Amino acid sequence: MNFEISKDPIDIQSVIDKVVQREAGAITTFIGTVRELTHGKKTLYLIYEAYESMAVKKLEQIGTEIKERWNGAEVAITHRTGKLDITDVAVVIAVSTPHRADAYEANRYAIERIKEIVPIWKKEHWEDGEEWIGNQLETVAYPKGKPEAKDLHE
Amino acid sequence: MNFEISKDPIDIQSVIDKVVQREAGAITTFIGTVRELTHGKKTLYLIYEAYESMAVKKLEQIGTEIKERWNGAEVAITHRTGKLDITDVAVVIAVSTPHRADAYEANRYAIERIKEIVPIWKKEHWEDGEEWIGNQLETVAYPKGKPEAKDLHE
Amino acid sequence: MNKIMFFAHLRDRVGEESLTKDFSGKTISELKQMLEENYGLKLDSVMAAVNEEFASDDEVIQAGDTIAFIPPVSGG
Amino acid sequence: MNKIMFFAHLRDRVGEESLTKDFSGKTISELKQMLEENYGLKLDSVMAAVNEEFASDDEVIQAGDTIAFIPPVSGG
Repeated sequence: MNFEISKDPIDIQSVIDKVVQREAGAITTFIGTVRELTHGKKTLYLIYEAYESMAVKKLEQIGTEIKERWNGAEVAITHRTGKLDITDVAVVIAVSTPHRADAYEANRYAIERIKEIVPIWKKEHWEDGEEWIGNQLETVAYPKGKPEAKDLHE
Repeated sequence: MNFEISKDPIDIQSVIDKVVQREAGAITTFIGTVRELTHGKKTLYLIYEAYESMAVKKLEQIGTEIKERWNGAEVAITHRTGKLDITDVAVVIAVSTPHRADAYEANRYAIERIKEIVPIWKKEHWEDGEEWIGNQLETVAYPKGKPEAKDLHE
Repeated sequence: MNKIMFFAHLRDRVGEESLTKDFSGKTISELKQMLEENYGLKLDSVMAAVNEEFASDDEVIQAGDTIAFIPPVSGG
Repeated sequence: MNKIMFFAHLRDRVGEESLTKDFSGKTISELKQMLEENYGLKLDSVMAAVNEEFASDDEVIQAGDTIAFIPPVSGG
């Protein structure tokens, strides 16, 4: 299972282990962590909620897209849900490829796609309130208001 | 000690731990692994040799360069020496930054600089021979024959 | 029957994780309008998913379909 | 005295990790030429480092300097 939603803390090494291959010269990982300050505002903690079954499918779709675009790539992604404190790991993306340029590009592609099409939401908790983050604040998910036509079906 | 040469297998998580910071929203890692096939030729194993004291200094220099170019970046690099088998980890680069684009770019910069200025060499062992890898084969270290003027001093 | 699922601020507003009711034959667009009227939701920047795939507003709901309303995502 | 260090294929060729000898007052260029003549080394694409910093061919060696010859690197 290379694509997972996890209620428990993510073991980074175990995500990396899923993409180890004899043909790979490079593995990149992206580790999304909870940052304390966003636009000068202090976050206390976050809650991540997922539409879990669909989120797994959409992570798998991203994996398929990457394998089509980057030859020989292997991909694993785990996204956390529940309450996360500052510096906690929200998501780990591991990509292995024969050559390093592809490992960086494909990994970057994965995080951008997660922010477009994977049904996961975060609720920020500050000292003076809380809010579900959508396109009204720092993120513009669905850059054109909604997922584009290409996102509707695999 | 964020910059190390290690004779022992690298613990990836411990390299990542060095760059965790409350201001970081993103950590990228690059993990260089020993690939079996290069240009169709089968590698059995590699030997990495380092001019260890200078290599540590040059890794530190790369860290300094990154912190100058990418605001708020933290960097840790460990490079392995000795005999490595296929899929073994040769190098781990971890970079944390407030925002993700920087974490990818700064990490990529680190591996390119390692291949230019850090005194580490690999000897490839194939079924039919062995050779120290320099610019005569797959790598062009010193793209202009030698490190450029900017590489000579910090 | 159809299961209608809500997430994030929509779940808070509706006060339920899901509703079960028959909407077969109606379009997503018609369902959105009904929910906007009954729950005071704002759904213009909210995507629908039918059986875990994004669906357009003119898709017609079939018996047994699970419909989810997906506000702009903020994972990663 | 000076310590002269060799790495990778240069070490294999010289058969030693290092030599100790006084080269003070000579340039890196002159040292390279001597080593090419005495050990049959090819040093044109090899950088020198003096006290762990890359040095140009016209740098003059001081007493106590450690000189290392750095073939094109292949780490990473």
